[in-house]
Amino acid sequence: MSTTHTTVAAGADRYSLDVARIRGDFPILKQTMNGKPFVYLDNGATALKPEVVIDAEAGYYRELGANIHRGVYQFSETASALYDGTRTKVAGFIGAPDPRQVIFTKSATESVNLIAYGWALKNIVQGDEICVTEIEHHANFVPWQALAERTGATLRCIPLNPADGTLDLTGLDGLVNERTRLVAITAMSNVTGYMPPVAPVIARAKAVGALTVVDGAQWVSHSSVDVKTLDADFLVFSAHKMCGPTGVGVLYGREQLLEEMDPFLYGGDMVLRVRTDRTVFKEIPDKFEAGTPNIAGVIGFGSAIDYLLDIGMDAIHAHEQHLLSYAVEQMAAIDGVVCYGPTDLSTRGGILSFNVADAHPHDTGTILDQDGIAVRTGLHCAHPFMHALGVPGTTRASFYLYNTREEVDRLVQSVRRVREIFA
Amino acid sequence: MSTTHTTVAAGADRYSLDVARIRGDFPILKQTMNGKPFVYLDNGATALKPEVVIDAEAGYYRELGANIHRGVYQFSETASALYDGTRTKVAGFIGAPDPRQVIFTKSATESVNLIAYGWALKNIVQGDEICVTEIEHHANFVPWQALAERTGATLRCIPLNPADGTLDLTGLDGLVNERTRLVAITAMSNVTGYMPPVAPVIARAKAVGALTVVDGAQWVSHSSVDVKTLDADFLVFSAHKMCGPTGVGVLYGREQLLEEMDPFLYGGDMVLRVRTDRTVFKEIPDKFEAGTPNIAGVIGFGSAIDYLLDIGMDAIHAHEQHLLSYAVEQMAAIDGVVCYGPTDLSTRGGILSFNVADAHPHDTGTILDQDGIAVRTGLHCAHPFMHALGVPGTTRASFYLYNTREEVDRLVQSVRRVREIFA
Amino acid sequence: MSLEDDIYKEIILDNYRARKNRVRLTDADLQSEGANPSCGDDVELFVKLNGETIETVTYEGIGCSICCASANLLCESLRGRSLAEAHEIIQRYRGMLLEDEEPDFPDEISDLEAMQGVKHYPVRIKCALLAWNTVRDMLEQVSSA
Amino acid sequence: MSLEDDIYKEIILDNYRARKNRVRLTDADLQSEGANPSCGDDVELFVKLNGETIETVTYEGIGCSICCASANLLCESLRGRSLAEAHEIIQRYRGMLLEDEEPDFPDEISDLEAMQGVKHYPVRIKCALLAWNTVRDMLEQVSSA
Ligand SMILES: Cc1ncc(COP(=O)(O)O)c(C=O)c1O
Ligand SMILES: Cc1ncc(COP(=O)(O)O)c(C=O)c1O
Repeated sequence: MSTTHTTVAAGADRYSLDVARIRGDFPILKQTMNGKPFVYLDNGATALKPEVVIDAEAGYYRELGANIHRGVYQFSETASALYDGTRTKVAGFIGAPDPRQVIFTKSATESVNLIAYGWALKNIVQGDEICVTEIEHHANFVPWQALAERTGATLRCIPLNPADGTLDLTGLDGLVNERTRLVAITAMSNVTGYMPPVAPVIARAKAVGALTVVDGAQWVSHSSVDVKTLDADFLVFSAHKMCGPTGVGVLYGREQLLEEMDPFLYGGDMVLRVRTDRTVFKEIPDKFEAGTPNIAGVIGFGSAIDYLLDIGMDAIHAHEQHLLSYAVEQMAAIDGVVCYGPTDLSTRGGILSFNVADAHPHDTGTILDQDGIAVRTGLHCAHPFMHALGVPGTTRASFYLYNTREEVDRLVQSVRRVREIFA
Repeated sequence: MSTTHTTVAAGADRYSLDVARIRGDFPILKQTMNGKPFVYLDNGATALKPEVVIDAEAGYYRELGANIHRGVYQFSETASALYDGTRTKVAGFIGAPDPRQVIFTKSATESVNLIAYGWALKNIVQGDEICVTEIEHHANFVPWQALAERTGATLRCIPLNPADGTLDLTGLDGLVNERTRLVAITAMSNVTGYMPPVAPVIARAKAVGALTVVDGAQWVSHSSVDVKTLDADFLVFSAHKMCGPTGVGVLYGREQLLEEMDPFLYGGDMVLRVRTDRTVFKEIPDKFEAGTPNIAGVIGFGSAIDYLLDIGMDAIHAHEQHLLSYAVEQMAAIDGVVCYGPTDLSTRGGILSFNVADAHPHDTGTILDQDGIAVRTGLHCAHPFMHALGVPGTTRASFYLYNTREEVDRLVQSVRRVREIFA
Repeated sequence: MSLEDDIYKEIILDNYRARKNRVRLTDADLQSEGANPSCGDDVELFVKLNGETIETVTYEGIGCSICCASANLLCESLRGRSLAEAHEIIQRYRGMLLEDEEPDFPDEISDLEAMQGVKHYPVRIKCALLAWNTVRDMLEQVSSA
Repeated sequence: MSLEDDIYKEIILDNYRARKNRVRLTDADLQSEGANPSCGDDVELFVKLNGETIETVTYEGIGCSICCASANLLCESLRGRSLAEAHEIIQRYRGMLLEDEEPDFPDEISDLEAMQGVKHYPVRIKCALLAWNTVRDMLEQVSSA
């Protein structure tokens, strides 16, 4: 054991990132929680924000303040340019051919619902099928379940293989068949960090003429993404999980599809001409952005993207993989700890779900909290997944660019304490 | 002329607010625009933010950072308490009996759409009628128009009386009749500041068993509001128009109605139990708040409410009325300027729409911009209203607690320049 | 304030691990489920009545140590009590956790005082109340019926 | 840089006020509407062709001074031109406003250069382009047909 341990410890030199410098960018990392230096391992829930992002939001309020796409005055014009500039940045970040394919919503959750109301409600009828997977976050599960119920369509579910934590694709051709109109799949599980093979699922969906919705809420924040390679019809994600502000989500869509779709929210700024008897809607993306958007949030999101690009998504991914393998190895050395998810760590992002023998995840969470460590415990908005795993919940540690091996050590130490209390 | 002018100038002493102190709370008021001290008269579009609100948002990112309603650790718990604390503050602000009647959305626009999808889409059928008014903002018009089209219902419209700028209620009993299922009306026009008599409209709606939706986007930010007195089924408004952050809206609803309604957005945090074959939703307000909300925004909104309450909504309203009557009087003295809206200023909030002879509003806006004055020009997301007025747009100056008589003077001076250029 | 002194003391851990009351009653007069969706606690309670007396109470389900320990203590404390006594005990238990009241339980159920430390962990109070709120609602139905 | 020197000069205000070209053609070969929803500019253009030549162009609608002046100048500049010449003028006009190109119009339509000052008011550029983009799209249809 000690040999392995030494090898990995030496690996600290191999950080793909300048973590010390990065940590300086995040003011909250100077905090203590319950009297201990704050260790934030709940990145799967939301990421911390660097100073530049906080400043960009505050800067909008301090220096511009104006609403967008409406005023003829200078501050409004500048605010509009910054808002739309983020759209261009997001398009670049995910390799979208045209910024107009990027729709701002309030969350990944709203983005999925936009597809459900704007496309599916109109196009899916009784007898049709919708296919999801058992490892989805509720955000990419419940909207489809509700839609199936509303339309009389049938919901099918690609199952988990509980033995190895991967998706069981053996029945794919039956689950996605000529009745299937839409296939929804996550690109990275928020429970285990598992990145299922979306390519064969998308290929099969295309073969039967079904639309594809990819949940990138975890994936986009942790990997280099190219929507052209992905070749899905829709991709959804949230700014707050990628160092951006809360209250901003993204819907990326295929251009023609977005153009054909009905609007979702109706109101100001999405119409060209309104009379009491008829209304002409604007083109994309305006058609989908009714009302005053989260202007400060979108502007802050632009800074988050600059920040992440400056560091490099591949380097971030490598860093997380490094922490993940270190953590997996350390946890394996603790008697009574069970880790979930595929053992092939190359198929995973930096998320580690585990349980400590007799201790309920909630108890583990409380003990870690007392040690200053923030993790998520419970069902992770993925009830079907947990049900398939057959566990009452897990404790989840999830890593991001600012986390260190020392923080993993503190996690491990605290987990040992859980083990002792519940021995 | 000079007499009147003197009298009114002396009125500066009669400010109901300590405007000098208030101005110090808004960092943006120190800015210049186009080289001139910034005069912000576009409050109808969005309000400026005081330092305390900017700090509350930034403080969440700097000191808590965590997602809400999910973690067992301290920072998440504190963030949840702040988030839900704003709900209690909002309930208090509008006199709602129970905080659970306050649903956070992303905007007033989303709030209206929530009612349309969550209640109306299920309950309104062909042959039913929906009644709106001709003076609505698109946010409270287009969703109902779209819904009528989708369901086969008929859209009726309480007309403007173009002669005096009021609503013409003479035909009310016919427009709201036993086929009417829903009546949507604004409590304050964003074009003229006119506050139509909603009481008789709500009373008539109740008499025929129709639900009532009141658009408070302008009203709530500028007046003392009590939903018990209002007695409407729903009230919608936006944080950003009342010194709060962008990206936060409110839906207030009657408790029983909210409980009976279908959810709107589906996803995480709004479900009690999800299985592949059935799902149990949470109670209100959670049922309507799927996904990660705009946590920073809602927390900042809490500070905005504290800030406004501290100053007092009645004092703010009085201040705006003071500025409005001063502005109306000054503008009346400029040859060729036409002002819109009822002449009885007691029926109006602090909004003044006008046109300058031959100058198109867009030209007026540009000239004002060059003088450092921010106003809104154009159709104000109220095409049916503008159409009924028969104008190609207006220039709109809208006041808030930090505006001064000196700023009105600068507006008037600049409008004189417009007049000269387009003489 | 240490975890082991406050909430992870022997008495709580013992009640967490106890199996005796963790059983489905097939002949229950009352039966009801309670859940805390944020943490996944989910317990079902079974009550067998004999006139105005609670003959037995059991529970089943999944939950954290606080949730299960409090459920087990509930079963131990309410067994054999009259509805009125049960009501009184439930009130005191809630008062101890929610109103900071000094606990003052009959000697034979003074183990309930062990739950007092949960007060210092606001996130966990709802765990300590789940079974108790569920049973309160169940018994209220009988009283009002 | 003053407003009166840049955009509110005599030549623009005259073109704004001019009524001659502000008329509906009932026998138009081409007809199309363009709108800037953010400011309410909304113009309709009418083109009468004679083979490859633009016999006349007129417009109708509502718009600001920049929008209407540019529409009037458009009518004056394109009347009697071949489609190829029109294309060339439109290109130069757009280049002047969008690419900062030196304007270089034939003498008889050098009034177009008056629009150059709009460049300094980015919000207004779309006003100066509305009619021109609309007519460009209309003419492209004929060329490609
Ligand atoms: C009267 C009125 N209703 C509704 C809205 C829509 O508000 P929001 O854009 O915040 O959704 C506005 C704001 O423009 C308004 O003035
Ligand atoms: C995989 C996955 N999908 C969707 C979501 C929903 O994201 P949001 O809450 O930002 O809408 C989350 C975040 O919890 C997630 O982890």
